[in-house]
Amino acid sequence: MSDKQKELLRNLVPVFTLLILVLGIAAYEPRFLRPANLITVTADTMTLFLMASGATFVIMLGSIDLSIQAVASMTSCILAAMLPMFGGTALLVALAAGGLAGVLSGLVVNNFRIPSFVATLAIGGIMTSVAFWASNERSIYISDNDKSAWLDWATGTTAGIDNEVIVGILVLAALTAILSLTRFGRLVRAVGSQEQAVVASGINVNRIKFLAFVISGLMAGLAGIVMAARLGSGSPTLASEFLLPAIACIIVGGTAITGGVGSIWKTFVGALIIAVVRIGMTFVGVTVFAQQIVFGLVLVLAVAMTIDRTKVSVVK
Amino acid sequence: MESILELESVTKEFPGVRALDSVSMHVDRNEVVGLIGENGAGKSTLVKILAGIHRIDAGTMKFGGEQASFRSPRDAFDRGLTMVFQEQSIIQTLTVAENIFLGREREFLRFGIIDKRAMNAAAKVELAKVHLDCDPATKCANLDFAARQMVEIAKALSLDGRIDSDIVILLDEPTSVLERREIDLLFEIIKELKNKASIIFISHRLDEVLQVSDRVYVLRDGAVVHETASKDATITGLHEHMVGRQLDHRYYRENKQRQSLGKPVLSIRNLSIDGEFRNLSFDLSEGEILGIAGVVGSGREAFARCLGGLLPPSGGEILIDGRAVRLNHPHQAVNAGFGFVPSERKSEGIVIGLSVSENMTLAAGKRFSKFGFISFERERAECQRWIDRLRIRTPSTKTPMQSLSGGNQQKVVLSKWQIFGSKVAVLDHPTRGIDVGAKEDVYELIREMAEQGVAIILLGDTLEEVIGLSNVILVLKDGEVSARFEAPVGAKPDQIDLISKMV
Amino acid sequence: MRKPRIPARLSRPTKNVLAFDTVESINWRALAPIGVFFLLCVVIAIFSPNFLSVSNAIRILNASAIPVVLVMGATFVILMGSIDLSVEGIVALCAVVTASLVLNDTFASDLGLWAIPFAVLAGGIIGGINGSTHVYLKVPSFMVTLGIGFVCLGIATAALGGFPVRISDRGFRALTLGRTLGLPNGIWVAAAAVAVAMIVQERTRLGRYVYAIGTDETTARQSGVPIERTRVLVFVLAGLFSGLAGAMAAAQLGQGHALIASGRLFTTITAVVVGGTALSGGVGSVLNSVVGVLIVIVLTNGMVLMGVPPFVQQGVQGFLIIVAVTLALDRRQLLVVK
Amino acid sequence: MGKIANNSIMLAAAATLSSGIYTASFAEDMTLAISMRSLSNPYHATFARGGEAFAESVGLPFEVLVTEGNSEKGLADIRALISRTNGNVCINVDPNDSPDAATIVDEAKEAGAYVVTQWNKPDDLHPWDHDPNYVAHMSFSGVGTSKEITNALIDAMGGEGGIVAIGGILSNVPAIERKLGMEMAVAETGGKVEILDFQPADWNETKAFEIMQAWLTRYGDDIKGVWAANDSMGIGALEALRQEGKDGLVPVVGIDGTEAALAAVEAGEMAGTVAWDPMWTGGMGLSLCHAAASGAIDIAAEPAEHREFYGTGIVVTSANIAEFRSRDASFDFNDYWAKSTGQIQYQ
Repeated sequence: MSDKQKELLRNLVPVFTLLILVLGIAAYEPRFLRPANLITVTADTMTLFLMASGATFVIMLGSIDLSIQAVASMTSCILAAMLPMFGGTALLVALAAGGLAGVLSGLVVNNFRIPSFVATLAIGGIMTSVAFWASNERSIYISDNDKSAWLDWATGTTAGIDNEVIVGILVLAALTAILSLTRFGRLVRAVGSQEQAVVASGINVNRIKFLAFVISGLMAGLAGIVMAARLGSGSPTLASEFLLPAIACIIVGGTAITGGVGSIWKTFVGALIIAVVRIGMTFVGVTVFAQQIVFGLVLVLAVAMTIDRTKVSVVK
Repeated sequence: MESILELESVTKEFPGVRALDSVSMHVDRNEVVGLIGENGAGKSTLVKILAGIHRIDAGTMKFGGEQASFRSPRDAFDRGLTMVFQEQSIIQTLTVAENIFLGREREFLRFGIIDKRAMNAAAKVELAKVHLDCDPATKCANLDFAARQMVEIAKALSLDGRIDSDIVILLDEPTSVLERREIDLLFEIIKELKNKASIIFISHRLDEVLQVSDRVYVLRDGAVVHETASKDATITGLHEHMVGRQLDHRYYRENKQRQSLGKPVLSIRNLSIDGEFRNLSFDLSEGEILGIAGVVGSGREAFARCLGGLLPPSGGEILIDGRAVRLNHPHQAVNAGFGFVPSERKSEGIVIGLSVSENMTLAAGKRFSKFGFISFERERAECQRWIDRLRIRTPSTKTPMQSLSGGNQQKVVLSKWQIFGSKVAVLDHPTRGIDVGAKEDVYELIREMAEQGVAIILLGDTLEEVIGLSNVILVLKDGEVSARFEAPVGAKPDQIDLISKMV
Repeated sequence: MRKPRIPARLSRPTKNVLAFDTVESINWRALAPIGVFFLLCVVIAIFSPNFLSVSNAIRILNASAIPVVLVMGATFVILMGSIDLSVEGIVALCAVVTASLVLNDTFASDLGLWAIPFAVLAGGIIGGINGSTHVYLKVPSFMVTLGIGFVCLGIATAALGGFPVRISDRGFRALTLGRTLGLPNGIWVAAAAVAVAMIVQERTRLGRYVYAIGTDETTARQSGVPIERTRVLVFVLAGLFSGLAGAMAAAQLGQGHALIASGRLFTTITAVVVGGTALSGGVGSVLNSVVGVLIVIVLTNGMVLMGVPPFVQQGVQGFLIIVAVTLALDRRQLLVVK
Repeated sequence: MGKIANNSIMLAAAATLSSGIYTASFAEDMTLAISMRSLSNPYHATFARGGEAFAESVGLPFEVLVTEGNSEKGLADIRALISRTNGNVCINVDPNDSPDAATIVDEAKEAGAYVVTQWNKPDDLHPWDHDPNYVAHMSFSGVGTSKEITNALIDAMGGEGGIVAIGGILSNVPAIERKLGMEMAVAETGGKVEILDFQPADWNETKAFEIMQAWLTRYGDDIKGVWAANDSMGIGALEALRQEGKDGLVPVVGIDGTEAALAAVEAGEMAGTVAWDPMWTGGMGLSLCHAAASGAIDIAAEPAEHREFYGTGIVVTSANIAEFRSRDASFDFNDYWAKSTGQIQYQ
C-alpha cells in the first residue's frame, strides 16, 4: 500500500510543482489568482498544450517529433488561404494536412529507418515549404466574417469560459482515453518501454509508431488551426519559437524523454507550468533581461523535481 | 597449500528467495576448482558476490588471507579476482587492446595521450598467453564469439605481472560457445595458467569440469551439497548431487507425457538459414513435445528464433495445418500460430514497464478490446484465472512486471501464448535462470499445454530436461540434424547417446 | 602449440534481433557519407560548373569552419548517447565575451588574441555546468542543455542591454579574415580543432570511454570506467569547442551579440547525424561529422548556385537530408530506431 | 505641420478640461509598457530605451515585454499585464506579426487599456475605429525608404550593373514592403540595373554570409551591388566580401541604421543605410498613448494623419553621414507629431 501511495505521490509531483509556482506568484501579486486571470492564463496555454499533446505519444515511444512547429504554421496557412472560398471544408483540409505530415514522418521513420530526430526535422523543412507555397509567402488575414462563421468554436466563450480551454480539455479527455483505455495506447507505452519484447509478441510495431506520428501531426495541425483562429491569420511563421517550449512542457510534466512513462494530463500540467512561469514573470515584474535566465533555470529545476527516476535506469 | 580465496558461511537473500545459504568454500593457490550446479542453484549469485556486484548478508569472505568485500567488479579486478563473464563484457566498438586495458590505460599514458603502440604491444603479450593471433588494433565487433571470449580471458590474465597479490580467475561457462579444438586449447591454457593463478571453473558440462579441475564443489538450492577431488568423482555421481536425487521421473511429469498424439499441426520442409542451419525437416502433432539438443552454434537457437519470426528463413517451407506460412516478421509467426518464448526474457520476453495483466494480454489484446477500447474487467478476470492456475506470485494483476521474480515472469510469458491460443509453442530455454519450484510449475504447465493439444518445440536448459520432457528429440550438429531419438516414457534415450551426436 | 586463427565464419549474436555486424558492411558503410558528399558535388556541378572552382571550394571550407568546430564537441556528446542543445547559447555568450575582451566600442579592454583562451574557458565552464547538472541531478541532457542554453542567451542579451559589441581590433579579426598559405585562417583553426578532437577520440582515455559508455554503459561501469566523470568531461569538452566557435564567430562577423549563433543548433545536429553518427550512441566519429558538415554546407551553397526558388529551399533541404541519412547511416547496427 | 501640432495641443488641452474628472484618478498609478520582439537586437533595445526615457520623464512605472518571435507569447504577456494592472496601462506595441495587432486592440478595448502600435497591423485596422483605446499606429514607409536606399545603391554603382538582394523572412510584412521598394527602384532604371538573384536570409547575419559566398561563386565580378533588407544581413554580406578582400569595392546597402552599419558607412564599406529613429518611436509612441489615456489630448478628435503616420527614415550615405552624426537627435515628448512625415498610405 505504501508503495502505491509513493507511486501516487510521484505522479503528483508535477501538480505540486505547478501549485507551488502559482502560490508563489500569488503571494507576490494576489491578482494572479483572480478566476478571470486564471482562465485567461489557461486559455493562452492551450495552443502550446495542443501542440505538445500529440507529440506526447511520440515521446512516449522514445522517439521525438520536431516537425510540430512547422506543421502548425502550415495548417494555419492552409486554413487562412482556403476559408474564404471553401468555408468549413478548409478546417478539414487543414487538419488532414497536419495528419498527412504525420503520415510522412511515420513512413520515413519506419521505412527508411531514420532516427525520428532527423526525420521529423527534415519533414518540418518540407512542411515549411508547403506553408510558403500555400500562403504565397505572405501572412493571410482571416476576415471577421469567416472567423465568426467558422472559428467561433475555438475563440468564443461558453458559459464564461474561453472556448480554447474547452477545446483543450476535450483533447485532453480524448487523448487520455486513447492512451489509457485503448490497446493502441497501451502498446505505445509498451514500445517505449521494451520495443523488442513487443516485436517478439507479434505486434506490428511500425503501425503503432505510424499512428503515434499521425496523432502528433493531427494535434499539431489542430494547434495551428486554433492559433490561426486566435490570431486571425495564417502565416508560415505563425508557430515559430513554439517547438522547444512544447517539447519542454512534455518533459516538465514528467514524461520520460526515453519513452515508456508518461501521460497526457502530465503534458497538460507541464504546459501550465511553462505558461505560469512565463506569464508569472511578467506578473511578478521580473525584468525582461532576466526572464530568459530565470526561465532556463526554472526549466532545469522543474525537470529535476518532476522526473521519475525510479522508472528510468540510465539517464542520457 | 594456502587458501587464496575463502568463503565462510556466506548467505545472501533476495526478497522471497534465499539465494545462498551458508556457503563455505575455498580456493588454494595454483588450484583449479570446478563449480557446478543447476541453473538457479546459486552459481550466478555466488559469481556476483565475488565480482562485487552483490554484498553478502552474513558470513565472511577472505581474499589473500584478509577480510574482503569488493565494491565493484573493477575493485575485485584490481585486487586480483577477475572474471570472464558468461555474458560477455567486451565493448564491441573498441579494439582488442582497448578492451583488455579498459579503465587501466594509465600505464600507457604519455602526457595524457595513450601510447597506442605500447598498448598494442602489451596486448600482444596478453594475447599470446591465450594463443590468440590477432591484431590488437582490430575492433572487437570484427571478431567472432570465440575470439572475443579469448580476449576476455586475456584481459583477466593481464593482471599477471601487474599486481603483487595472487590472482584468481573465474571462468563462467567459458566453453559453451567454443568449438572442440578451441576447448582443447583453452584447457591447455588453463594448465599453463595454474603456475600463475588459481582458477574457478564453472560449467554445466560435467566431463569438462572433471577433465580440467582439481577439486569440485556442487551447489544445489543455494548450498554446497558436495565437495570432492576430481579424480574421485564420476559424472553420474556429480549429476545426482546436482539434482539431489536419482533421476526422478516425476520431476519432469513423465507420467503426464502423452502417449497418443493428436492430428499433425506443423510440417517443416528443408528449412534453412544461411550460415545457421540447413535442410531441417520434421512433422509435429498436437500434444507432441519435440526436444532439440545441440551445442551453441549448432543452429538450434537460430531455428527457434526463425519460428518466432525474428530471423527470416532463407529457404524451405513451413506448413501449419497443411498451409504454407511466411515467417518474415514476428507478427506473421504469431498469426500463423507460433508462440515464441525467448531465452532473453528481460529484453524480449516481458515488457518491464507494463503490468502483469498487460503483459499477459500483449499478444491477445484484440480479444480483450472492442473498437480498440480495452475491456478491463474481462481482461482482469482472465488474467486472474491464469495467475491462480499457474500460481503466479503477484499481489494483483496491476502489479508492475519488474517486481516479480524471474520464475513468475516466465510464467507470465508462457500464459501470454496460452491466452493467445498458439498452436505451436516454441520454448527457447524456458527454465533459464528461474528457481527450482518455479521450474516444476513450468514443467507442469508444459504438460498441460500438451494435453490441450499445443504442439511444443523445446530447447532445454539441460539435456536432462530435454530428455525428460520430450516425446521425440532432434540433435543438431553444425546446422544439420545428426540424430533423431524417440523418447517415450520408460524408454528415454541416454544423455551420453545425445552428447555423442552433439559434438 | 596450435594457434587458432580468427575464424572466417561471421558470428551472429543470437540475443539481438536485427544486429548483424559483418566486417565488410562496416567498412563499406563507413564510407557512405563520403559517397553522398561526392554525389551531391557531382549533381551540383552539373547544374553549376562554377561549383568546382578552387575559390568556391575555399568558400565552402570557410563557411564550414565554425560548424566543424561545433560538431567536434557535439559528436562526443552524441557518441555518448546524450545531446547538447545549448550550442547556440554558449556560442553567443562566448562571442560576446570575446568581443568584450578585445579592442571594442563598448568596453575598455584590449586583450587581442588572448581573448580566445578566455572565451574557450567560458565555454568549458558552461559545459561543466551542463555536465554536472545532468550527471548529479540526474536530469536528461536534453532538458539541462535546453535550459542552460536559454540562460546563456539571457546573459548574453542582458550583459549588453541588447546591443552588439563591435570589434575594432583588426589583428584579432585576422583569426578568420587573414590567410595563411592561401587559405583563410578560420579553416586552419577548424583543422586544428579536428586534429585535437581526433587525438582526444583516438588517443585519450576520455575518447575511448565515450565509445565504451555509448556502446554499453553497464559493462563500461563494471570495467571501472568512471562514468560520471567522463560524462561531465565530455560536456566540458563540448563547451570548450563551442567557446572556440564563439570566438571565431565574433572574429568572422566583427561583433558579439546574443543572436550571432541563431540557426547553428539544428545544423550542428543534422551534420552529425548525416555524417553517420548514431543518436543512440557508440557508433560514429568526429571525422564522419566533418563530412556531415560538408554535406550540409554544400547543400546550402548548392541551392543558391542552382537557383532553387527560395520558398522550396527548406523543403528540398529536408528531402535531401532524408536521402542523405538513408544512404549514409548504418542503420542495420541499430536494434531499434527511435 | 508644426502648426497642426500646436493646434491639436490646444484642442487636447480643451479636451483635458472637459474629461478631466474621468481621467484624474485613472492616470495616477498608470503603468507604461513596451512590447516588442526581443531585446537582443539594437533596434528594439533602443526602442525600449525610448520608452524608458519617457517613463522616467513622467515618473511612472515602466515595463518591457518581449514576444521572442512568438505571437502567442506576446499576446499572453500583454494579457497578463492588462490583467495585473486592471487595464490601467499604456502599451506601445511592435506586434510580432500584423494580425496580432487586431487581437491586442480588442484586448485593450475590453479592459480599457490604451495602445499604440508600430510597424505591423492589418491594412483594414484603423485607430479611429477603436476610439479611444487604439490611440495610433506609427510606421515607416517601407516601400518608400527602400526605394530611396536602393537609389542610393544604384548611384554608388554608377547607375548600372547587376545587384544581388537579400531579403528578410519571406512572409514578413516589412520584408515584403522593402523588397517591393527595391524592385520598384530597379524597374525605374529601365533595365540598366538588373536583379541577379533574390534570396531570403531570415534577417540572419550568418545566413546572409553563406548566401553571399555562394553568390560570389555564381556571379563573381558580375555583382556590382548588394542590397540587404536590414543591416544585420548587410553586415553579413559585407563580411563575406571582406573575406575575399572585396570590402569597399562592391557597394552594400542595408536598412535600420544600426551602429555597425553607420560605422561601415563611415568607413566606406557600406554605401548606405536607412536610419529609423527607434528612440523616438519608443518614447513618442508611449507619450502619445499616455497623453490620450490621461486626457491630455482627445485622441478621438484628432485627424487621421495624427492617428496613422510615418516617422522619419533618414537615408544615410557617405555624403551625409557626418551631418547625420552631428544632428540634434533630441525631441520634445509633448510635441507629438513633430517628426511625422505624413499619413500612412496603403498600396
